[in-house]
Amino acid sequence: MKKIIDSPKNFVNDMLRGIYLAHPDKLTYVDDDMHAMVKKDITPGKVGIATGGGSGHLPLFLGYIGNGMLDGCSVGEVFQSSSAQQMLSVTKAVDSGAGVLYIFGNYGGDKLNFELSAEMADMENSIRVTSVIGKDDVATDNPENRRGVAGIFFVYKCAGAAAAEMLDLDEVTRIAQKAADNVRTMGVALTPCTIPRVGHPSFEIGEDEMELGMGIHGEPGVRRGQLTTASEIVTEMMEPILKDMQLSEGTEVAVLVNGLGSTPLEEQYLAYGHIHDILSACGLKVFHVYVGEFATAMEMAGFSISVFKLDDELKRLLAKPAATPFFIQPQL
Amino acid sequence: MKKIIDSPKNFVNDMLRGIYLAHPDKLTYVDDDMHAMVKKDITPGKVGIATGGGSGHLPLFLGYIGNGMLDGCSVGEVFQSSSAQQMLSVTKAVDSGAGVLYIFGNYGGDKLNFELSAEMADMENSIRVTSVIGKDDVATDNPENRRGVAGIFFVYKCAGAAAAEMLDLDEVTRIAQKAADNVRTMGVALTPCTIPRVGHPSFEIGEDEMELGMGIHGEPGVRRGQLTTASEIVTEMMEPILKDMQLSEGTEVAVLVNGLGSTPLEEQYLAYGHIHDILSACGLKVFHVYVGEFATAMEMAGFSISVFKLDDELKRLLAKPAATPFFIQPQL
Amino acid sequence: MQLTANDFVRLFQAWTEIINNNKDYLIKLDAIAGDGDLGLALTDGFNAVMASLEKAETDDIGMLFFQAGKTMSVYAPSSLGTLIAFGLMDAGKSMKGNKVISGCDLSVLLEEFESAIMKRGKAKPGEKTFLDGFDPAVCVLKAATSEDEIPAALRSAAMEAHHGAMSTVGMLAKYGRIAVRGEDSRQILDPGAVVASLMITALAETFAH
Amino acid sequence: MQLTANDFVRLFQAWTEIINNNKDYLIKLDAIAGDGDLGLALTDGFNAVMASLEKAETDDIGMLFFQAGKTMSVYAPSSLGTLIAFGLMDAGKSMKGNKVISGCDLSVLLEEFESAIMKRGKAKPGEKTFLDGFDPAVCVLKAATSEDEIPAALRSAAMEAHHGAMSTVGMLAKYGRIAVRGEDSRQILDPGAVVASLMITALAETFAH
Ligand SMILES: Nc1ncnc2c1ncn2[C@@H]1O[C@H](COP(=O)(O)OP(=O)(O)O)[C@@H](O)[C@H]1O
Ligand SMILES: Nc1ncnc2c1ncn2[C@@H]1O[C@H](COP(=O)(O)OP(=O)(O)O)[C@@H](O)[C@H]1O
Ligand SMILES: [Mg+2]
Ligand SMILES: [Mg+2]
Ligand SMILES: [Mg+2]
Ligand SMILES: [Mg+2]
Repeated sequence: MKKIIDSPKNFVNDMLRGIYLAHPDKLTYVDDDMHAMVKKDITPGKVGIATGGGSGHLPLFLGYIGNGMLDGCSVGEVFQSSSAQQMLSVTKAVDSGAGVLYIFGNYGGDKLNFELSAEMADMENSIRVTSVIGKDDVATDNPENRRGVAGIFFVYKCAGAAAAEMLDLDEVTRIAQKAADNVRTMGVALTPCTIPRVGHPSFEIGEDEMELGMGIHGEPGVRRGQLTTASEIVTEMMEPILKDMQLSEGTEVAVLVNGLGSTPLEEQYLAYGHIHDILSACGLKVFHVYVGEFATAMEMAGFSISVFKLDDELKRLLAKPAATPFFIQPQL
Repeated sequence: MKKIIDSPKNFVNDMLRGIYLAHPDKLTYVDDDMHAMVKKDITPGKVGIATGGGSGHLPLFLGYIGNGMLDGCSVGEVFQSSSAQQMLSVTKAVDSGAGVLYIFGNYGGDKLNFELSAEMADMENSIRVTSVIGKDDVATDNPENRRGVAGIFFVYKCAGAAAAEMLDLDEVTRIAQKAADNVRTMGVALTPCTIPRVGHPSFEIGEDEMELGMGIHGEPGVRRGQLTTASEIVTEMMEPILKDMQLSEGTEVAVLVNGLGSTPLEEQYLAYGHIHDILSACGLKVFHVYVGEFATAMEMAGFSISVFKLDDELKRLLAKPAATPFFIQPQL
Repeated sequence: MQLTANDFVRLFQAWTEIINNNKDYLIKLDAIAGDGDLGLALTDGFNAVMASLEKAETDDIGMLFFQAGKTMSVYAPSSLGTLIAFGLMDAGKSMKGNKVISGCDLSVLLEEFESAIMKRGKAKPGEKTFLDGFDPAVCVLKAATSEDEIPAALRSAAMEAHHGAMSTVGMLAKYGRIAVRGEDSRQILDPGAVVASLMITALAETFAH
Repeated sequence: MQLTANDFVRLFQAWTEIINNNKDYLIKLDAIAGDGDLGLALTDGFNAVMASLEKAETDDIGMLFFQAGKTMSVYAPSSLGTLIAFGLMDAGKSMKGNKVISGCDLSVLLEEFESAIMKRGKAKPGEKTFLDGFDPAVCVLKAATSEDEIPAALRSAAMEAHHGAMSTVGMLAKYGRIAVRGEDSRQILDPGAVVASLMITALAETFAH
């Protein structure tokens, strides 16, 4: 394991410490727990948006706390949910009377803990909480079982823009759900990653192999195969996305090419060339492209493609400016 | 070699194709050569700023073309300078009468070709050209021999902001030179990287080893040693930087923690915690911190630390907004 | 059989030990089935529970379980950690105020534990989860109606739990990370069911003599 | 010895071949000394030069070299590629208008080549660069004052170039990537000096009979 760390056990705390020191004017924490991260200035009367999840995916999840995006995030250990207590701390801190929307990925630990947190918030603090769950990974057939992966970025972005417009909780929730319903992702991994406390990679993969449909925690994928050309890989990844989305000609989409950790930006852009060709051939119009690391699995090599179907409302919200310590977008 | 590519030979062209397709409203090229990249809208009367260098360092170099930063970039093959012809193409395209400033790293190929390009621009096109060379890597003792690495980001940022204020070529050059004189960088590598056309890593390094002072092209460093803790590594990296800068107590600095490619953001932030402690202990004030990938070596693991000494002028210019397809900063 | 809070502290000790001893095994199983963190989450959880029980001085069995559940929920917020936390808390609620319970009450405790997990996790036995290691043991214990049957029932519960866990090979997963793999999930042993089997084994070793 | 443009096309062919044959070797040397791309840059450069010469039909030796230099500057814009481009262009300028040159003129050509590299690169022999393989050969050829000495001089130039390249081990680098390593640079063989030695070897093989 080759990592710039001090001790596997304190990895997440040490990382959080660095984040708070680097962005003292933007991020803070509540209840004396660095894992309960909130935006420094909460807009009064705005619907609060909270997320949460395991560490090891930066800039996911906490990186999207900021103007026009999220208000808080409960941070778990590497690849592990945070606790319901931590979620509740964040919930109370980001609520300013208009209620709180939870946006999180479709994982057992997160679901159970957010559910419990929502119950406690309701019972103990009379905070109204709604939830939208990201299930964008088309590597799984059954839509209910799909993992939440990089596509959650689009849900954050649109919900965050809606909340910034001071829409109410039902409206922000409706928009977040619509965004979640309109994004699909497919990923490929070339190398594994190592949980610091485990100390060795979670799986082995040959020097000439790739794994299609791999999760962002090193969960096994749907097909182990020869590492082929970028063009073939992209074609194989786009097929289930487009099949699942059934986009009619002329539809506008946004695209997210997401590096998993050690795949260079050069390769991500190279892949985008092929994605663009496929979308164009289907008569789809690309409104905007995001390329870079948005949801990683530490040092895993590989990337994912997310396609986000736009309508006028989602497009308008996606185009709004946003600024977090990890992600900045001007008005598009 | 595990890369998402189609053919090693066309790697750079295929990557450039993806970049132009992803950012059609921001970037274009001239003289029918994708390697001669220029900003889509050149501000009339503004000093043009051009850079150039080998591929494999994204977002360096071309990623800093945009508002408040650079106007053009000539793009070489992986780790190789572009040609003087390509530089000349860019120079002509970005000049709008106020002259052109070249900012590039201290490498033989780049120096020779930029020098020739400047001569041609002067002789054939009567374009006034000045040059500022980044030499920030304190891994080398002799300041004249120092490599240009991630610290060039600060030179781009300040020079770009100065040009955006419509200062003249001499002023923009003075500011760029001052920025270059006030930045120092030190890097460490944990793994090598592979030039696609070579197909195997440029060096070998043990599972428990690191290389201090490694260049961003896999050039050997100054010390090969045991991979120790983040705290010890950061201490060893900060020492030559601070020794070389001789900063008096109370001085304001900006810091850049730069990932070389496959070192996760988590580890970079963890390292920043230690950097912050060291700077604080020296009585230095951190004005702003940049953490992320700014100058990479494809999939190399490791990171660099740059410290940028501020005065009122540099601070004001650094704080100005900038927006490129790869880097966005609001007013600080 | 008369069980006091002290006996249940011994049980938590046994659970903590068996989970710690199988940490790497659980990591390995979860690396195949899911994300490879099960051994981390549960050792964190049980170690924290043990540390808190050593400090706490309650003789109320219900409070003991409830507190253990709360600690578990904080220190092991993974899927299974959280479900076990729910199980412990509900088991605790059902025993609230009791300072001594009989061997036969054990099955009530385990039933409450199981039904909390079913309520929260929504899975049923046969769906390749923790329940497939746990439910067979509960059934055996429920069938033991007199105190002197309990030691033997505990031993056979441990056997059944083990069989139950093994029988997850072949089952189709509907819950948890492994469910994303559809039909391919059948060939994989469910790590959580193994945890259940380990917990029942430790239960039997603690009380079956 | 009467050398026409055609003979120099043969020389470029020999240069291209010897560089291609040593591509991996040069990559390896440059990976130790610098960034490992020397074999790529120079094969790209010489292959492009050969391709352009096959099309171009000039009998002007000066133009031939000048064009080769321009092509080299476009296709091999690395440090050494660019320096060789300058060398070829200046050598070309010095021979402009000549359709035939003598064996003795070779030393003039090489001197112009070398002085362009010195002018642009600012290094002198002894500073661990290309020049340390090239300069010894130029000295030998300059010393040959009659045509019949030329073949032997070419052969001994190749020997001297080889010795010169080898003698870069021990020298302190002041230019190029290797210079960043200060005193540590001494133990390393300079890749560019090896290129010079290869070029002189191919020159001798082409003209020394
Ligand atoms: N809904 C559920 N009901 C019962 N057990 C479950 C459920 N979901 C998951 N599990 C159990 O949890 C185990 C995985 O636990 P854990 O590693 O904590 O999950 P994760 O890492 O996905 O949060 C599975 O092997 C399974 O036995
Ligand atoms: N100023 C110089 N003068 C002469 N030769 C030089 C000079 N600088 C570098 N070289 C030669 O160039 C070689 C490296 O060439 P190359 O790989 O093209 O450089 P880079 O990759 O740094 O652009 C060195 O081994 C050295 O012989
Ligand atoms: Mg987990
Ligand atoms: Mg080079
Ligand atoms: Mg798990
Ligand atoms: Mg080189």
